[in-house]
Amino acid sequence: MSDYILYPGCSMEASARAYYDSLKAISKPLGLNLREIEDWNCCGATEYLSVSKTPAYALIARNLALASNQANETHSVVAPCSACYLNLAKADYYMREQPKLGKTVNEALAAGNLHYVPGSLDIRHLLDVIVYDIGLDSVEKKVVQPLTGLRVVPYLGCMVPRPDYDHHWSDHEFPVELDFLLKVLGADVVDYPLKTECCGGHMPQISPSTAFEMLRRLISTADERDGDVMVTICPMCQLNIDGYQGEMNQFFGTNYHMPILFFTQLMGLAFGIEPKELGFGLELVSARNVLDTLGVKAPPETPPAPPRRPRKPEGLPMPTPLTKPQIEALKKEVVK
Amino acid sequence: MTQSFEPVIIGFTCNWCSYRAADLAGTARIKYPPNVRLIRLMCSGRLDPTFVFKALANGADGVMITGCHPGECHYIEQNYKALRRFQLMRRTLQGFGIDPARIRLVWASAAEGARFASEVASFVEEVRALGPLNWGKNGSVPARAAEAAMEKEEVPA
Amino acid sequence: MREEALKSNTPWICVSCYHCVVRCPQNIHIPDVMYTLKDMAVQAKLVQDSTAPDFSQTFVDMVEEYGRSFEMGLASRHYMKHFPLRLANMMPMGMGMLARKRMNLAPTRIKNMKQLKAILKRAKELEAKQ
Amino acid sequence: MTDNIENTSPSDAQEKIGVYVCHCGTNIAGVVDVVQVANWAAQSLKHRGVVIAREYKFMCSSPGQDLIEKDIKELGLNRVIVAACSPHLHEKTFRTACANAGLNPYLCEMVSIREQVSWVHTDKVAATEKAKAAISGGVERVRHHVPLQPIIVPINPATLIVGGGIAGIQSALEIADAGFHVYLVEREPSIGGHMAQFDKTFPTLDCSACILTPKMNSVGTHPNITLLTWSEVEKVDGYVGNFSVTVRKKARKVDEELCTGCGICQEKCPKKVIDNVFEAGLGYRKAIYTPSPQSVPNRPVIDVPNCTYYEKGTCKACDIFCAPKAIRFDQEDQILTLNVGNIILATGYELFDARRIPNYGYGRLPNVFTSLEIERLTNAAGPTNGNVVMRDGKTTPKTVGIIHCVGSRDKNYNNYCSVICCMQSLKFAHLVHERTGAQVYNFYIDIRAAFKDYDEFYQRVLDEGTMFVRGKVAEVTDVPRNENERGKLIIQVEDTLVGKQRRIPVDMVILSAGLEPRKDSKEVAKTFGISCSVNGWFIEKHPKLDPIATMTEGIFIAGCAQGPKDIPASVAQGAAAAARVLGRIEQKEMALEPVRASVIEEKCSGCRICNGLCPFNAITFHEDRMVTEINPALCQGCGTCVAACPAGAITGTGFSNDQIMAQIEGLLMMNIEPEAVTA
Repeated sequence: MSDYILYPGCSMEASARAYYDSLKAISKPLGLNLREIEDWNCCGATEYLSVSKTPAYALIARNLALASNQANETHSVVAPCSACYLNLAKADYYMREQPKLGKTVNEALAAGNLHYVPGSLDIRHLLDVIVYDIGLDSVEKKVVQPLTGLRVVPYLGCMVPRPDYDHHWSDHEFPVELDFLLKVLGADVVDYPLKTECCGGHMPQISPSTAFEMLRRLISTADERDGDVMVTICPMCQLNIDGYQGEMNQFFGTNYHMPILFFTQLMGLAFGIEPKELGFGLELVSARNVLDTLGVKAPPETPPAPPRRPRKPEGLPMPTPLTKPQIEALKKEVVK
Repeated sequence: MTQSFEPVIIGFTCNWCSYRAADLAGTARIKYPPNVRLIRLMCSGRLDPTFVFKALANGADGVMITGCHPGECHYIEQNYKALRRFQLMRRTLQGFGIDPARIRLVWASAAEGARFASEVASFVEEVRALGPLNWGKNGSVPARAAEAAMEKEEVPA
Repeated sequence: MREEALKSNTPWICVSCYHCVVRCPQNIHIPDVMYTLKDMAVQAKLVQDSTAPDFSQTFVDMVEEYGRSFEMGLASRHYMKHFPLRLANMMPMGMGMLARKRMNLAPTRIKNMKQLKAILKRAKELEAKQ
Repeated sequence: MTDNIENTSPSDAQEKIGVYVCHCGTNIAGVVDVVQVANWAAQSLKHRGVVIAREYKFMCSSPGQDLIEKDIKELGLNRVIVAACSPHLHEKTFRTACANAGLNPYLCEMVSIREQVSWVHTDKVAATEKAKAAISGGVERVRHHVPLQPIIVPINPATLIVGGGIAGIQSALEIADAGFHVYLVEREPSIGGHMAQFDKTFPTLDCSACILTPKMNSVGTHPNITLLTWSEVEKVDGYVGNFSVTVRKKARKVDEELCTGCGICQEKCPKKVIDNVFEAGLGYRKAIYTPSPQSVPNRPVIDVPNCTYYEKGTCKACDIFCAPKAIRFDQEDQILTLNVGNIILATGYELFDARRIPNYGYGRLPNVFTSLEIERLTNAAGPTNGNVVMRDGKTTPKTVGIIHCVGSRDKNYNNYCSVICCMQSLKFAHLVHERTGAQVYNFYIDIRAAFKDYDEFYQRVLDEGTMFVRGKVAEVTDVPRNENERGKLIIQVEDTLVGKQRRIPVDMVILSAGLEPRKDSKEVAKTFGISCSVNGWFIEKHPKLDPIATMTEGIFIAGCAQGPKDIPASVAQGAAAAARVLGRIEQKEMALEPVRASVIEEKCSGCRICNGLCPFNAITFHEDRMVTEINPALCQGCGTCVAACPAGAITGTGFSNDQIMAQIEGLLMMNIEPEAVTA
């Protein structure tokens, strides 16, 4: 049993219920013991920082303070929502790096008899925890229903791999963690070059046309590369691509149907958990096709979907991609 | 005395890096306060802690020890020894009831004239803030005692 | 120049995707610059025609009221004000969200609202001091 | 207040010290009141052995030196203080002057009042006081000086050159042609280095092979050159004039004597391997191979990890077809010991790994190439016989984008400029356009085309119709936003001259990757006892006045190992290093500073604290007598052991405890006494 303090974030209880449900469903087989922060509050998303600094950090720091009070054997706070993850990490990082800010924020916290020692918690994203703490091997062991033949588009959005204050990720723009995880689940992972492009964030509320163009790029590319389903690690991304896909189609007169699920939902499926426990059906762009693809017990002879770019054996050889340790090694060189 | 306190600082430099940094500061005409008086050693590893206590005991208000950046020592690794001795000296100074901030260790490569100058400037200000040391004069700790104490100290390497 | 910068809507368009941070050859943290510009613009009351400041403000109000974000309230209030015409197109989505209970009709409120309010109050005082 | 220094340290008569204060024109006199300083020295330092103090416009001039020599002869001076510039400039000058007058040169001490006083201070009074303090320190120090003899070491005329690139080749030929022996050690199976991989060289576009191959051959055939390819230096002992170097000659598995270089083995070898070194990963070689047909020596090596025989125990195709029976599957590595007097390091560079910038897509997008790959593509002897084609091996690109400064001038990777990329990119622009007629775009931050005929070449490329976009490329993507971007690589960039974002669709992207130090440069530096910059480039003795020597006597550097540079610069530096070495060899011996540590056995308590301190293994402990001894030949004079000896049993000539203690006292007498009086 690995213990973590959980910061769910507002959307997990509303727009991203499917994420929360599926997380609860898979945490048992994964041996994840998640304890919610008592009486946590909103992290302020990207909005509060836009209005004023100190209160925004104080808002975030309240959660950190509450969490550190709860911290006993574990000091790891896991956040499934990327905006929350970023904000918690950001507050912790800047309170560490700028003692002055740390002091001011703690003065504010004092008004609520709270205090947070910067750096005393380890802020992690759920995917990070699953891939690096639990480990792909133990995940693989739990797979009973491999996602064979399912063309999955891995989509992380921007705020988890960037700016990556504490170097948790293999890369800022093309991290491999989600791909590896999905491969382990038996899915046919699409090489998706936009995996860390922005979904538009609050754009649909601010400048719809801009937002729709951003969504179009993401969805059309996923579609062109014959993805059956997009899978994300971020409630905001899911909401935008799922919720606004219809409006986007209207806007461009297109007719895309690209369902988007949370990676935890696919993990659940692969673990053989009932779809309804995993919050299937909560998406607006129906992901039935996913279930259909898998519902049919994939017999071994079903040919896996053809690779998108058939590589001819002749021609000039390609350089081999860097492995994680190589990347780490190279990074260390630059880090002074 | 009414006029503002001008600290006297003894600076130990390494022949290969920091002494050349000082030369470079000169040729580049980079200005720094005249409070520092330099002594050339072949290597920061040559710095016998006794020198530092001698300097303080004889009226210096601060001592600046300079050497090559870690990994760039002309004698491969002797600056690391200087680093360790520096820690020892700080401890010993505390033992004498002297603020260890009165000695500063600075890495300056032969190319870092500007850095050398700015380090001197900031150190002079720091020592000025600490005020005069007057060690071994008005009978606080006699200079010899300091040296004697040092000789007893086993110098680690 | 200052006014020009603070009136600009660039910072409000920024979705803080942090691409600039990891690509900047000079390691400049551009999103933080953007946030600071936004804060300053708000302080200086120089924010110009952009729905973003409003959205941010509405969001903040909700959070300060309940301690949690309240999408339903936020969405309805915001769209009514800025995109009344879009509501028609939005209906299917809104309905869908409600039907699937992905949007709560009533806000959730944290238990210790008193504490949070106190903290934010102190924080604002401190902010004002700077 | 300062002259009030009666009854300080006991005056002692046996020293007769002369103090000489230099004006250095106005360089010193402009800030320091030299006349006052001289008078003060004459008056106030009398009781400390100063018998004469003079100031003069230029002490370093011959009349200046004559002053000193005259005084030594007439006043019988036995110590000399020259307060002038940095000892690194004129110490030699004044020591020679003393020697000419029959005084041991090491009884002369310089005090720097220019670099350390007049040039860095503005307050004239304070500067003058500081100058006095410095002289006071110097006087106290010099009283403790003792006559020393320089250490004379013979120079072994043989030279070791590490690295067989163009720089190393140049050095080797210069020295060998002068009639002295050279050992040239190269890690790869053949010499030639990166230059051998190129097709054309900027700015003249003459063929690289045509100008390099003759040089390579004369190295291979030169009677004075022992060529050790497929070999690496493992250990370096000794010091200037007398290094003993351990070299591992890796097993070629081929008898170099018997082999005729006919090449049949490479023909018959069934195992194809991607050549990541010479062909930059674009081409194939066999498991037994020479990097190229022009290889020197023209002797193949067996790539053991890839050879079928070592894998399965069968095959032996090479052995079967080898007429002279030169294949030696059982050949072992050889360890050679070379005795040389000087060493030249020309270990070159490595290309920046473009996969580290994922948004440029190298390794992910097939048609993104690195500069070295393009060198091979354009090379007539390369994998495509000089046809510039895309990764599929046949299609000719219609539009090509060349991205400059890849991994250079970027705090995320290397903050330095790699110097050659601009010119190399211009070269590619020309070659690609010439071979394919493609439209070429250059994306640059600044064009740096300094040096002879370089900017002319830039103009020429401009005239050829190459497009130049000023801006750092944000990303290279294969995600189209509209129809005419479909199937292309799109280069997203801000055109900073227009102030607009642009998306330029191209067929092929060339990343002009920067230069990096060899991955193992820091270990190499450690092996040879020289130092590396933070980036990993070898540090030269002086950035301007001595970019060839290192801080370590007898070890010189040439080519890109010292920092990014192009071929002409590498050749020049290689030749320069050779000239330096030849100078040394001609002198047959050289004098070293007699700065050495030695143990006074009577005092040594045998505590062994010093034993672990010497990085040069100069310290040995005699179990029988329970005392430590220092080998003066190995001692480099850092003095760390002197400082560490708790018994004070180790003395360091030139920098003895007495001398430094005295200097400290001297420096501080100035300010301590007056207060003592008031106290």
